[in-house]
Amino acid sequence: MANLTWKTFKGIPLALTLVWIAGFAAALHFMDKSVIAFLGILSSIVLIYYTNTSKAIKMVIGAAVLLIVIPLVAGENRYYMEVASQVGIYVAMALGLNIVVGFAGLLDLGYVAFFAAGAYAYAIFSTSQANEFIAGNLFPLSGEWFWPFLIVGLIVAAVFGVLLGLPVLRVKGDYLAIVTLGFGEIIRIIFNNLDKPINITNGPQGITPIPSPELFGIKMGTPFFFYFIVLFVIAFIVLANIRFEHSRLGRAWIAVREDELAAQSMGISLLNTKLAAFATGASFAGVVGVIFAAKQTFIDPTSFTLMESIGILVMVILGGSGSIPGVVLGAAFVTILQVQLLKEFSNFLHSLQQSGIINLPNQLDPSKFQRLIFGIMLILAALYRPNGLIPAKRKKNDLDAIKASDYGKEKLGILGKLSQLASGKQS
Amino acid sequence: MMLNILPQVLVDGLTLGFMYAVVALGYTMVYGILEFINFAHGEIFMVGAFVGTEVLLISDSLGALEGMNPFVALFLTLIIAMVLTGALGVGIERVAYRPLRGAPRLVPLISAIGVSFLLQDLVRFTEALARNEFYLNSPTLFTGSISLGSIATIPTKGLIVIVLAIVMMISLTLFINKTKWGIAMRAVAQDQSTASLMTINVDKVIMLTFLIGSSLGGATGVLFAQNYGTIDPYIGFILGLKAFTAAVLGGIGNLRGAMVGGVLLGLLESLSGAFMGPLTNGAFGAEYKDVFAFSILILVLLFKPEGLFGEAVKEKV
Amino acid sequence: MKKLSHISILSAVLATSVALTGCAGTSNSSGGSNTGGGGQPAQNQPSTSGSGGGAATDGGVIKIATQTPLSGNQSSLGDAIKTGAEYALNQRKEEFKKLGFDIQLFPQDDQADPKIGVSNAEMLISNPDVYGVVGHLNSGVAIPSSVKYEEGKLVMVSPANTAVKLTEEGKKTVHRICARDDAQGPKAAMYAKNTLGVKTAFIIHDKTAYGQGLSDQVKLQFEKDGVQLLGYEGITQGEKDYSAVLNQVSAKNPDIIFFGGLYPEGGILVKQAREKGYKGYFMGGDGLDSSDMIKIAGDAVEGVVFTSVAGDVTQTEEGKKWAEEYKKTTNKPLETYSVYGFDSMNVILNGVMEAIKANGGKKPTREQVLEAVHKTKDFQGQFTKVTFDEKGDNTNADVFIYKYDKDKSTFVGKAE
Amino acid sequence: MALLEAKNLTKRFGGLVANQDVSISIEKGSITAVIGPNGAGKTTFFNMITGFYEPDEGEILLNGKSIKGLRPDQIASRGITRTFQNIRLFKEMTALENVMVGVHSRLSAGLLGILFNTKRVRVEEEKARVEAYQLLEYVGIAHIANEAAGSLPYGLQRRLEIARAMATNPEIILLDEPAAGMNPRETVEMTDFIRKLKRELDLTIILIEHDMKLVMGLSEYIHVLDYGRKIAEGTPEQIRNNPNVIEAYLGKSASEVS
Repeated sequence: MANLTWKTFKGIPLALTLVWIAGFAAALHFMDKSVIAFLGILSSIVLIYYTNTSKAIKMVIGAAVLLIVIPLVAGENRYYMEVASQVGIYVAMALGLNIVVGFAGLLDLGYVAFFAAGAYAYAIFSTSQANEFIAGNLFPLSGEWFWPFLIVGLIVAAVFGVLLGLPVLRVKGDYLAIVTLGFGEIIRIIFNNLDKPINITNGPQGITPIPSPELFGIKMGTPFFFYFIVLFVIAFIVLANIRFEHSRLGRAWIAVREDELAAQSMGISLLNTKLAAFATGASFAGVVGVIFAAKQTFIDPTSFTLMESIGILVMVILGGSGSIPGVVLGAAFVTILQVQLLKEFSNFLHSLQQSGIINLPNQLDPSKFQRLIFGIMLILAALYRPNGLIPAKRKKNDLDAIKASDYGKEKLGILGKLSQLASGKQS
Repeated sequence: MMLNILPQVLVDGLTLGFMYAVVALGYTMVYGILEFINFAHGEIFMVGAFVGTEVLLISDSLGALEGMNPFVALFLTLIIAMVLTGALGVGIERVAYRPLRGAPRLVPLISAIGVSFLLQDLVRFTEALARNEFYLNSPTLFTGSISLGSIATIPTKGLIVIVLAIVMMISLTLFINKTKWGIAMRAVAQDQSTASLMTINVDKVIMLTFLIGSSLGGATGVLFAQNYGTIDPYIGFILGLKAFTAAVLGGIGNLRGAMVGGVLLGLLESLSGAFMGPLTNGAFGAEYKDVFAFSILILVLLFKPEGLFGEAVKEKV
Repeated sequence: MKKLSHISILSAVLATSVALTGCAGTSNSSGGSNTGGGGQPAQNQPSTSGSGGGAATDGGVIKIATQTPLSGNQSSLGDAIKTGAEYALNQRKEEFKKLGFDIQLFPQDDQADPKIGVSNAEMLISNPDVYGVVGHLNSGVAIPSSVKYEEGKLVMVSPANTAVKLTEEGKKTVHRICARDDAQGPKAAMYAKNTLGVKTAFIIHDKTAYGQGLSDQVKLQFEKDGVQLLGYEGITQGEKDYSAVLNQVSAKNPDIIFFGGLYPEGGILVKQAREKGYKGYFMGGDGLDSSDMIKIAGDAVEGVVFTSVAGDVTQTEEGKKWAEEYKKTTNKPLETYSVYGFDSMNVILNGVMEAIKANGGKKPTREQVLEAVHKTKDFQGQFTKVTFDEKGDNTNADVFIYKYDKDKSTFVGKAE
Repeated sequence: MALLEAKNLTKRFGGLVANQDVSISIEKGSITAVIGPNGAGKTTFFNMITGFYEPDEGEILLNGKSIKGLRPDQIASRGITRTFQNIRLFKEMTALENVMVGVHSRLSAGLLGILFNTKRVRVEEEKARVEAYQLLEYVGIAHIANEAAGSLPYGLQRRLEIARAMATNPEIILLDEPAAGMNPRETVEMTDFIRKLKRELDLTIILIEHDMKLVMGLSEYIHVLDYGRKIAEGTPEQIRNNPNVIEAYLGKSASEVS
């Protein structure tokens, strides 16, 4: 089985990883336009994950690549930074959905609604749009408000999550899928129509110009800055994911996913547990929505379609539902495939055509192939990596630490009765 | 004054609803047996529409339609489309779903989404190459209409859609309840492992399910192309979504539920599209018809989580 | 066995993806080496004399991009723009070759998705060979993408974006050759009232920025002129059954249905409306201007009136010849959008040409091209005359009225 | 006063009456068996006690207070827990984590606490881990603490399920066929273990079991269900000699013969 191959695989030697990073960094530095070098740098993160060394060293190298190497060698190329920040946006969203789908096992096809809630929260109040329904001409707000709005977006989306979740989470399984899908569509349609009777979202015309973030008077409108903002948010979301995964709540989520009945008989409230997952996942999408709005400077309801929800779901399942590194990889892979690889491929074919090497009829223009290739990739991935690119695995507890714990000196819980009863009998 | 269009609205709603219903059958059959949302089913419907339209276009250009009884032409077209889409459905199951039967529950969904994208673009490429466009316009076989006094006119093609849909549903019901294979399908839907112990060939039953579901979907595609005239490779997505909604509304896995759910959804859309605007004085217009349909779905599921006709199956403890 | 197959398949997937990246990489590095390698080839390399270069293309590569949806259900429109632009570019290849430049089309698929549009825009501005963009189809994509063009000083000429907002934000790089909604809408409404003599109207739009934007302008004018509005409804793009809304129409029986949207929906709407026995006028904007409109609507297309910003090409003998030529070369029907694409491309190419001349035959900078395009005055395109005002709108963007006969659209006249 | 009292419970599924008028009273610290032929309604009875089904009629009292209509998780936190006939572990989780899930309702960590990993949360988690490990030791499977629950052999899964149930700190534990599928040696071990639970931890135990040897040897009091009705109750000795029971198990002819 495939697992066996992973078990016998000890990891990539540290030296190789470092050489890889150095090589591609140099390549990218000297050949500004080499897509391979850029992808090589990005993929070094995966390499680091599989490197045979201690966790701390991996963290340091990973952070160095993300925070220093990439901005240094790719920072001048806006396109690379744009790709990197888009990858980041999807990674962050996929990690949010991972809590809902991966941990709690709730098939949510309307996830993008929370993304929209965050994006619209910032868009409406940071532009003059809010004057349409709030008297006093208080708006637009300046880009400095971007920072508090990260929190506002989080809260708005979380509230959305609870409000939707309360009724929705009573239905189960695939019924939940269609109900969330329905809610997602309802929200998009409402956003598309809320230009009357009161103009709140400006309907299909969308909202613009949404101000870029500002800090101490510096306008942070370029992809270079968004790269760091997104990275910061991902760090937060990854940390949250890791902490949740092995907490009281994370265990409850997984218990509910594995067996709702058994979970209930363990004293786990289904509704509260699912609501917590829904709200947490939603709130992450809300934060990312705020960033998205600021990055795009314009939003309209076409960015929040069902296809978007499906795309994020694909990232989660493809990467490995419930597996944090898997979801990160899945999101990065799909996003790079869509925004860069397929595009570069069609540009390449097109250049061949221009230079007369191949001759394709216009109907087979390579730029039209993108969805087709994506479709094939999805099928292949499902067939050959059904558990995801990096399957989820529960962390093993350190038994020695448990045995050595101070709390182990006396019997806990129900076993506390052992000593009570024993002493009771003696006396 | 708006009430005078009510009969017409109902007729239109029924026509749409019956198409939803037949496509919903495909979703519900597969779901009943594999507990899996066959996301690509909408695309099979779309392929059926293209196959049917191509058959008609080609025979038209060969002059074969000239003088042919339109019912015969429609019948032949339906047969060809059903055979091809049935085979397509079986092929998809074999290649993209069967290897995934032991996989985590959501993985076949990914595969299905992939198939869905693939089919959309394959059809688009084929049509673009063959005809230089991918919007096809179907030759109209039936042009007349039947007037019900002054209250409504039913176009003949709409009536044919309704009648054929009912015929398909009745035959399917008979097949499921009366034939050996139909009973085997029900057995597999109830309990796969027990059924296989009873020497039922589960693989064959699943194949049969895809064959029937897909050919029904394909046939609906032909009817759709006849009724609305224009098709493109993306019609499967929207209609599939609605049909799936209908299947859930009626109680997924339940054939009767799919039929009722489909018709109900069609009526709801038609009614809300026609009356919501005038009733709210323009504040909430026809653009809210999907909101209305989905809200009804959610309401139904809240009070009857297993859908209108679904059996309240308590999980075995 | 199982293990083996897993590994082999994995390696196959890996191999393909490596191959993919490989291709992608070569594409760009080869693009680079064409121009002599390195980031800004033009500056590094002294150009040969401007005019007498013959067939040599050592002046460098100049790429003009198109950004339109090439996949998805709006791709036929996007493709028309691209094909038109490509046709224009190919016609002038020789002309530029003589100056020592190799002009190339750089077509991008924005998938009608603002996100993709913006990331494409980033790619375009970070590629120093790209000197201009023809695009987009959707204003929702054009507005955020133009923010990026503005930052990269990359001139954009839109063939199709009619949203008022696009040129109202003071972006210097943004230009369009088509009329704005606030020109087209009122003129369409006035034509309906004054010439067609309608008293009651029902407006349907497709809930997109274009469709609703246009419909809102029409509605305003109708209200001003005292035409009674019997309904204002939205429909969902991509659906094929619009009987629900049309039943409302038949109940109210307006003198005219105005549809703000594109021909795939417009064609179906008029067809289904006629089937329901609607006898009044059916009118739309330039979104209905497509040969596919006739195919979709069938016989019902007869009498459909629409406004357009393009004059009729086939009015003149020369234009007819051009149209034939176009159809023969591209193997595509002539669409208004391809015509807009054609003219937009020529506006940019003219700008590039001016800039090259002004720069003494050397490869110009983007700013120079932008300046040149911005100054475009009385440029006679194949279909429309182009003079840009300060905002980048075309002052000559007249509105014309057309009407469909059974199998073609005929020019009615200029809308006043 | 009885610890748990089920009064006149009736549950219907459509036309089928799964339980009719069943009254059972359980004393604190006792081991009680509910037996009956297949389909007699034993598991339905368990499901009503643990809140998975709501009785159509009747009343359930725990310490004299009604728990009817409460959700399963609420009943679990009031001290009634159970195992399942067809073992229901959280298969992907390790054995230790499975038991830690049982501790859930006695922990208090909320979203923010977990996010900021406060001292209280860390202490609480460590205690939960230690407690779970102690439970594994108690049921004798501490050596597989880090194995995925789904990969364990059947016998260990049974024990793990009991350890998980014990982690909820229950007063009453309902065991649904604890020895099903076990060989004779394992059955004896299970019998001893259940006795130990009562003796050492003062647990009240209710069990459903088909293995008559186990039932007769272990339980202090037995209730017999047949076709959803209670047909007999009493000590093992009384049940052994009850003609109704023999008839239910062996058919009418058998009772006539004896």
